Amino acid sequence: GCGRSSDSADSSPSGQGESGGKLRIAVIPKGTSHEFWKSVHFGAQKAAEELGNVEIEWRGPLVESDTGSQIEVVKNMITKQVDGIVLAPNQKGGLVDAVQEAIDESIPVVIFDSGLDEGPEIVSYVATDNFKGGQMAADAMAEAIGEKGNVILLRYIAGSESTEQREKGFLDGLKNYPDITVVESEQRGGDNATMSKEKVDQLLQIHGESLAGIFAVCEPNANGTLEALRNAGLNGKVKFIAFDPSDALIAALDDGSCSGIVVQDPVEMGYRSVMTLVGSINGKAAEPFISTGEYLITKENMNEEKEKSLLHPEIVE
Amino acid sequence: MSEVASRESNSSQWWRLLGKLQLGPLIALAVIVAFFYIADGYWGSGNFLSDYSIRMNLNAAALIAVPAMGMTMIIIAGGIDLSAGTALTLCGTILAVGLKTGPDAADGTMYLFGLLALVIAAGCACGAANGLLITGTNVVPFIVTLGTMTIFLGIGQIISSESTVYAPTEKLPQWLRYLCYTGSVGSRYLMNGIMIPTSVLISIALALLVSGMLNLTVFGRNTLAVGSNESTARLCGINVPATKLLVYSLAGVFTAIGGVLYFANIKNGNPTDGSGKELEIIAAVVLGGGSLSGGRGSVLGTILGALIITTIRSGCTQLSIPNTYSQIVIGAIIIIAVIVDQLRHGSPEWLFRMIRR
Amino acid sequence: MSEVASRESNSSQWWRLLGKLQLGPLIALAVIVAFFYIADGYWGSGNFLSDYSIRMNLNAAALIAVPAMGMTMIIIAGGIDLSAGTALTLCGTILAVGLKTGPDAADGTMYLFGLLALVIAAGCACGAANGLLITGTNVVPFIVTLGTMTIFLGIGQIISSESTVYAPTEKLPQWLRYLCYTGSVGSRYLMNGIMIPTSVLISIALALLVSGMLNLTVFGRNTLAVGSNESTARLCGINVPATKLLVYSLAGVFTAIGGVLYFANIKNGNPTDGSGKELEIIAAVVLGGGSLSGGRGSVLGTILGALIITTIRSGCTQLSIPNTYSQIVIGAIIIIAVIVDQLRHGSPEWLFRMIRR
Amino acid sequence: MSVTDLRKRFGPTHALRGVTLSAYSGRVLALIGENGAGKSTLLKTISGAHQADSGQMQIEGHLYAPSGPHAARHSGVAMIYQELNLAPDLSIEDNILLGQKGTGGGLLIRSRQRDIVRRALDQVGLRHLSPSDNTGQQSLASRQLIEVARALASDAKLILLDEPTSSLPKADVARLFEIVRRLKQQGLAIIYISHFLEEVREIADDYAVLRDGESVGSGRLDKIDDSQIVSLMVGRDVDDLFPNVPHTPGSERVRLTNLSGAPYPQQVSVTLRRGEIFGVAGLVGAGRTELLRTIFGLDYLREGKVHVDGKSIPHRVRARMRAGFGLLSEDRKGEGLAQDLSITENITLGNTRRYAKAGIINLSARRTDSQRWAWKVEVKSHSVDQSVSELSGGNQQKVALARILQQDAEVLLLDEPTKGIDVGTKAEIYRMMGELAAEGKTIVFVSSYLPELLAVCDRIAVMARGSMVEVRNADDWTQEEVMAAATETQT
Ligand SMILES: Nc1ncnc2c1ncn2[C@@H]1O[C@H](COP(=O)(O)OP(=O)(O)OP(=O)(O)O)[C@@H](O)[C@H]1O
Ligand SMILES: Nc1ncnc2c1ncn2[C@@H]1O[C@H](COP(=O)(O)OP(=O)(O)OP(=O)(O)O)[C@@H](O)[C@H]1O
Ligand SMILES: O[C@H]1[C@H](O)[C@H](O)OC[C@H]1O
Ligand SMILES: [Mg+2]
Ligand SMILES: [Mg+2]
Repeated sequence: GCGRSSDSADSSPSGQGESGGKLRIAVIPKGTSHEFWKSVHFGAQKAAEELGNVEIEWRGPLVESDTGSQIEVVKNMITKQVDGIVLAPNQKGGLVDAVQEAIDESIPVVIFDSGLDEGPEIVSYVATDNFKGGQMAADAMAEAIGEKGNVILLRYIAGSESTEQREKGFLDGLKNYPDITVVESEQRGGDNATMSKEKVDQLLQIHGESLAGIFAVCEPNANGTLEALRNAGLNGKVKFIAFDPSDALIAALDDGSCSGIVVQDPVEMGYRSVMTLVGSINGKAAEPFISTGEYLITKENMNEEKEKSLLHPEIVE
Repeated sequence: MSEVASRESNSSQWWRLLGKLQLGPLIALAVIVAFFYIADGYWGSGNFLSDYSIRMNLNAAALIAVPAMGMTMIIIAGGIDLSAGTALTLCGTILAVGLKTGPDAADGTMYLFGLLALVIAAGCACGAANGLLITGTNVVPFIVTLGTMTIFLGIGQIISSESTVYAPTEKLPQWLRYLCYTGSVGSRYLMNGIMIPTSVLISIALALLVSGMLNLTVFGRNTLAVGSNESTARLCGINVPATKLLVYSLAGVFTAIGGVLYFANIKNGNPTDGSGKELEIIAAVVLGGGSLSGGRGSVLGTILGALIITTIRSGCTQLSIPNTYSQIVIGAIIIIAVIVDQLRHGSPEWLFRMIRR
Repeated sequence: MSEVASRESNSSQWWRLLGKLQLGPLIALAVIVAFFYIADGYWGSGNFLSDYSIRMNLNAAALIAVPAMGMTMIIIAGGIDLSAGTALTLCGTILAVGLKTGPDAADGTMYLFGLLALVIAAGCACGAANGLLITGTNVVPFIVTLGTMTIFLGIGQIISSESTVYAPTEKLPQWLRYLCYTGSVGSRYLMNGIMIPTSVLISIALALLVSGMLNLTVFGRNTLAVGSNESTARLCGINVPATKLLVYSLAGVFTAIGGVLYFANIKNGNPTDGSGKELEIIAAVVLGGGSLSGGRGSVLGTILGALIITTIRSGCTQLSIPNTYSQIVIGAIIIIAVIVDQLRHGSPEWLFRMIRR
Repeated sequence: MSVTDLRKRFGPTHALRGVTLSAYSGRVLALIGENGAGKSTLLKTISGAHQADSGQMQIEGHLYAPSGPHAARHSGVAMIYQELNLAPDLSIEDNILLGQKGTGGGLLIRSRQRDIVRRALDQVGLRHLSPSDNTGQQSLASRQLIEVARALASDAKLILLDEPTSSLPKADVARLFEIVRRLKQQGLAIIYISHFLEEVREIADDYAVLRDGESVGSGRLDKIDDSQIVSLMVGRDVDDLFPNVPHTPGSERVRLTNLSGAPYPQQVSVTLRRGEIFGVAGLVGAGRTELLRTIFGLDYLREGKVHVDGKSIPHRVRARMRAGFGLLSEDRKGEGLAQDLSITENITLGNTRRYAKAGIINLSARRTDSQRWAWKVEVKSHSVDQSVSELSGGNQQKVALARILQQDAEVLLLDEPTKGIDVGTKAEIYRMMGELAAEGKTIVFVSSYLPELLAVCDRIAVMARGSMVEVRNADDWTQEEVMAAATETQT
């Protein structure tokens, strides 16, 4: 279809994309209120520009726990008869039917960032290995605290697949270090920094003196944890491992308040997803799983080329 | 009195008729649909009123409308229920857990019926708990249900072990699996070939039921009286606590049915999904002309209110209005729609005074 | 009729005094603290009432109490403000963006003052927008602020470009940096060595201000009258719209100050953080004896309400009660605290009748 | 103060269609008219609560067009409304000073204002109340007096009183008149609405009569007699103000034994017969309202029993209703009526079941029936679908009365049923009560207006401090004796 583009705004709307027109690809993130997704957006945009005849339709629910809205977005994209969908499902089971519905309407789907349950014949799955990321965090923690001591795992909200993988991976990774005790792994930081800070404030209250390390599994939790550590004057003393970067965390890495950040490559994720999808539309076969990698960044390597770009991934606008 | 009656001007009759037909919300909805249709024609994909789009929209509206019918009753009775959202997902979660741990669908028809009964009973119990606390302690509904809101959330999390409960496809009977189906395979609909989502059919049936109950039964009139002036109701011999208790319990049943739809829509139960839903449900009622001070509200209006919400949402998506701006658009339209609705009550007065001048 | 007065038993005088001192919420708080203290001594780390813990708790309460003071005024005036949460994070986000893009703290005192003025003005504008819509259109506050809630969220997201805005430390002046500091370095507090978090000092100052305003000024009395009986207020010549507008605008100022605290607490601004905060703020007011039907509420009570909420939360964590159960505990305690508070108004009647027998 | 050709419409209802009248300093103008004639609307327009559609008002020769109550107060106009207007959560003091400027630039310095408040309370005879007490807990009569105190404290030049005596006992009425006379001497102009002609004669100098929103006559009161006023109001002659339908009390129906509440009533024992109108007199706060509410099962019962035809009836509203009781509340705004619901709804609320088969209501049968009752009590409205809040005070009262009739109550407990009802309609209500009694129904008639009790009742009981001090046949009482009995135990 010709759909929406700057030079054909007045052309009458028509159906499915044919040769000559631009391909419209919907990219649907888990949520739109974190930096991570803006890098994904950038990657997708970059792919579109390279390909030339592709237009990205960026849309997602506001918060990452809102499965109902995400389903509505998918269905709206089916209505718009886009030429393909790139989706990071909020729940691995919840989006199965919506994806199936898209495929039934002959719209191909690529899944990224978080897994989808078996069933629908998706083109490919493009993601970080989050379990492995969790294990890397465990190793980094062990190194930071000298392989012994008490640590806390601060969980994200319930029900998010990717972060659950990290939590599992972290606990699994610590099994290799018999002298490390997990003194608390049942508390959740919620999806905002204020709540995380309050939680960690209280946890430090209980375990403060005897604590060696703490791991926060994603950006908002890490931001709150960092503030709580600073507030208690324990930054640097209690070793802190984070997942996903933010300006605050990068500064913390620099001043020693944070010992390591496990990062993903969101730009690559967006880029590869769109590339794979368009390739498959044009008849190219795709790998069932494409890993975009996971990296540990510490004070030592933070200024190296690759690491620097991962810490400051490009974002749209 | 006949002289007096004849003095009744036509304009007032006209306004009253508007009131009965819920023309306020209806006009608001029509304007919104027209707006998006035209805008979509120019800037969008032109599919805003396609069959598929309409089905999708109706289904989304049904997900709000069903629990909102219970809320309509509560609001008419002068109450409010902030726990509706988490009670809804609690019910959905119970269903999910039940299905997951149960036998395959083919072997378990009895089990399934038992499970559904349990879900409905759970919703009813949530409502009854609210009702009992409100009538028994005299604490305002806002606070009671603010409290039960987090309690239901907590119970849901315990049941789900704090995560998303997914029931595999083979455990779901066909009808449940396709309860919210809006795709284009005709045979998946309840009435083979007639492509109206089952969720929508259910809403229509329930709406007729509730509407009849509110307008034509003694219980319905008592509900209205309780919401309009509780002391008057007491004076007229209406058993106020019993009426309220019944209203909340019945509303709980609708919440439970809403929970079943919620589950069928996403095939998951996650208790946290419900936080925030209550405001959406209440908004549907109020957009449909319900008054939070009680004594006013209608099921038809509520359905229109739900449609207004989902239409704006899907319209914004289909027009590719960025997320941020659609938040603003949604907020603004909610306020405007209620303003439109108020116009027929002659409010705000200063405006009418100005016009009359 | 003087006999009638003398018939008034002493017990009623006694209750009235309790009412003035907000003893309802005070007792509730005392019971909760005592409970957790004892429980913590047995099963916890025994730090529940340590200096550090108290500071931390007071700071958390201040974060709720400051915006809740504005909400107290609104609720006393018979209104409600669902947009308080997102307006608060909007203000916090504006501050974060302003600091991030501004000069270093050392060079920019003027800039900083301008920025703070802008943040306060923004909060005030949010409140005024609510006030204008409510008085100008006659739409109920619940709906107006439900609408502006998402509008403010949208504006915040535009300003923050839909993500978390972090302001680097060197851009923050000392006082802002340590506004919510609760650690043990004495020199970081406002009054060197006196280790009361600045946020708490600010709350106390504001509380005195609002309390005075409500009790000792004509405006305060008018606010109470508007909430207690709007038509009476109008007929007595009180400018009801102006009063409401002022109430909402002032409340907006408190929301803005709350936003500054929110930012200072986590050094980040994210507009979505605010969704849900409004219920917490409202709960503080109601726990403190505010009545959602207007005419009743007190700043002291609200502060106690905020303390109740944060005490329960931190108590549950320190006792290592899992998240799910603490949700249930919090919900239950909210309801129970309000029931306790109602007892002194002689409600529920059936209970008192039973006792009297 | 003068008003010329004032017009006001509410949708289809023309409340005022050309009213012209004048009020003078140092004189009291009585505003008289049937229910719904537009009296309250007129005063509300003058007080700024309503805006006129057309017409002119002048004060002291200057054009006067208040934009709201605020502006009216500024021009020295104060009004006491027909329905109570107090903020229940505020103290008495704050209510009295509501709308006034503070002392000291927006600040309230209470000690400086205490004097004004004390003086105002003294004047209305509420010396014993503490200004810091809560207003919501005061009795209806006290609240009415607090409103008067508010008007007194406002330093107005023109005071508008809309039926201020309808819930005041005799002693307080006398005190109120005392105040009015004093204000008159101070040169204030007063407009006074009342349905009691003898009150009007006692206090007013001039009169103005409204009918259907038009001025139909005005002048000096000493130049016109009562029957002329009545015929001006009603548009025809009314020969008998207290019509008496012959009825004879028969067998015993209701027996109250030791009925006691908390704190009122106290140990009330009495029997009521079929076909009897049983009057209850007493001062304000004597516990008459509480007696009726206890009989009806609404108020707390400490001890005692209610028997109907020898059967003890449980203390629950529904049980009492089933046994034939019906209560008309004295507080029609707060309790008696659901203001936002329609006339139909309000009339049928107590007995919707009547129109229902298997729980389903026949709506048209209900509407027709309610129409019949509305006609019967002569509710003035343009349709029974109109909401009650749009009716004039008197017409609202009629709707409340219609409900008791619709319920087919056998024992009618009427608390101040003629409150706010005009002379013509009052006569209708007395006639109706007589007819009901003749049908064998029992009526308990609580009223603070002794002439109607003495004229209409078979027996009259006097209550004081919650007890029934004496019951006699109506013929054996005189006004003075009733007053004496009511105050006896008080001293
Ligand atoms: N707010 C309103 N909306 C619609 N109609 C109204 C309203 N207020 C008054 N009316 C109508 O205006 C007419 C005059 O009413 P008003 O209250 O002035 O009568 P009134 O003379 O004071 O009667 P009463 O003696 O019963 O108090 C009535 O027919 C009434 O129904
Ligand atoms: N809501 C209330 N709160 C406190 N006291 C009340 C309340 N209502 C009535 N009372 C008191 O109860 C007593 C009995 O009042 P009640 O209204 O029964 O008297 P009444 O004889 O009917 O007087 P009225 O002529 O005012 O109707 C009075 O002393 C009154 O002050
Ligand atoms: O899936 C996760 C995502 O990869 C990023 O870390 O943000 C939080 C989660 O939603
Ligand atoms: Mg009147
Ligand atoms: Mg009485």
